[in-house]
Amino acid sequence: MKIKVRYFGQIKEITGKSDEYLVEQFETVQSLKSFLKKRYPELNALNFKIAQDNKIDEDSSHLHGTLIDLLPPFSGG
Amino acid sequence: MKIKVRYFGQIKEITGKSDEYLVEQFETVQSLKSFLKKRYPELNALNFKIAQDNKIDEDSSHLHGTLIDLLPPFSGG
Amino acid sequence: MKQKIKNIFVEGAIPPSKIAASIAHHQEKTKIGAHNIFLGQVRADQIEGKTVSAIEYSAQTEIANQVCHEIREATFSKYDLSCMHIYHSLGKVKAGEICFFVFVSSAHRKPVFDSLAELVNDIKEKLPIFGKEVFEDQSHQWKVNQ
Amino acid sequence: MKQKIKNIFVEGAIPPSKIAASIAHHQEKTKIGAHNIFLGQVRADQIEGKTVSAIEYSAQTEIANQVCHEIREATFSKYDLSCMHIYHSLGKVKAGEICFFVFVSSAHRKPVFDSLAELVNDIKEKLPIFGKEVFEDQSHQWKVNQ
Repeated sequence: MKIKVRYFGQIKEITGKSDEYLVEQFETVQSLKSFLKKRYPELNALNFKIAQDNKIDEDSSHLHGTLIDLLPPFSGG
Repeated sequence: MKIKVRYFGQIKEITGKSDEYLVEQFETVQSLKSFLKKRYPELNALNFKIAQDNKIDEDSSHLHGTLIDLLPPFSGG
Repeated sequence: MKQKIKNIFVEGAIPPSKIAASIAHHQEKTKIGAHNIFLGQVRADQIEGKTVSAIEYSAQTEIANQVCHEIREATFSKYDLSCMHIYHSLGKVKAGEICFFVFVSSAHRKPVFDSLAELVNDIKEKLPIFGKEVFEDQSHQWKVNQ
Repeated sequence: MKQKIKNIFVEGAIPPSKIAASIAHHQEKTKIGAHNIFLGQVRADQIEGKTVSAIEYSAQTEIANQVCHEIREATFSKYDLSCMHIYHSLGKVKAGEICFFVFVSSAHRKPVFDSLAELVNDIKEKLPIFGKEVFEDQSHQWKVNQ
């Protein structure tokens, strides 16, 4: 299963792209996070959340989504 | 000492005038209030405050002002 | 420096355009991060089958402006505010129109939230302003604040 | 009836005229007695000798609108409000301009005061919106909410 990963705000700046496709398999949100932190080491310095199919999810959740968003700290308002 | 008494809002409606002059002498705010309640019995049904020379004063205060205002319940906003 | 006592009263309803102009006026004050505005609007209350069509406001303006000045100074001492603007209508304000406008600004949101409700409550409680509720049939009653 | 999910986002700064139009729009709602408005304004903060000239906002708009919808529904359940309007900028908003507009109305003042601060805090905390503070020399940093 191919997943589309989108990068927002500061994370888009760190990865240098707004999205990419991954073909690797991940058990949990946490394992995808670890994978991406290895690929983009600057992510280690940042707290970020992951959304699956437009729902923000816990790190411990099973990874089931095909659209994954990386969301840096919220700073609206 | 002649004092000018001004009537506001609902009190102006009760007295039928916006102001009048009194020549009687009053010891305290309370004694002026009692005098006016006798003259205008409808004032008995109303809580009102008195200001002397543009300062709201306690009933127990000495009556010293020459400009007296009768202020019905406040209802701004 | 002692602040001059401001006149909070305006004749008739406060138009939305005046509120917009007041907001726009703050765009040069670039230390401000948060504005909080309270607006009082005249309600068409139904009382014993009759509907309020307008409120006619009168006031002992000299005392009202003086007391408002004291409230303003106390609020500036207590909260970290950049700006504060207060306006109240005199005369006739129709149902649906704005009769009361309180506007506070600060660098951050906490002081504006903390101060605005207190300011509005104080003004309603302490200023000698009198509202006469006029019904559609031109009869009236005197407004009582809850 | 299930409410439709509204889009809170507008491109660029929120002009004072839009706020005035929104206020004016409520003058036909004559059961309303109290409005409370929060406005977020971009500050020209000084950071290490550089001055913020604008904030560029981006967002995961689908999640932001969904979460805002849930906050809106929860607030309507909790407080006796007549109306609620929420707008947030996307893209560039210059220092001194308005980027965030939250507007609640009710028959009386207590519900508007109680709900507005909570609503603003929830939106800032829970909506995936990202602010990039651009300095006058075109360098930038990512905004962090306090």
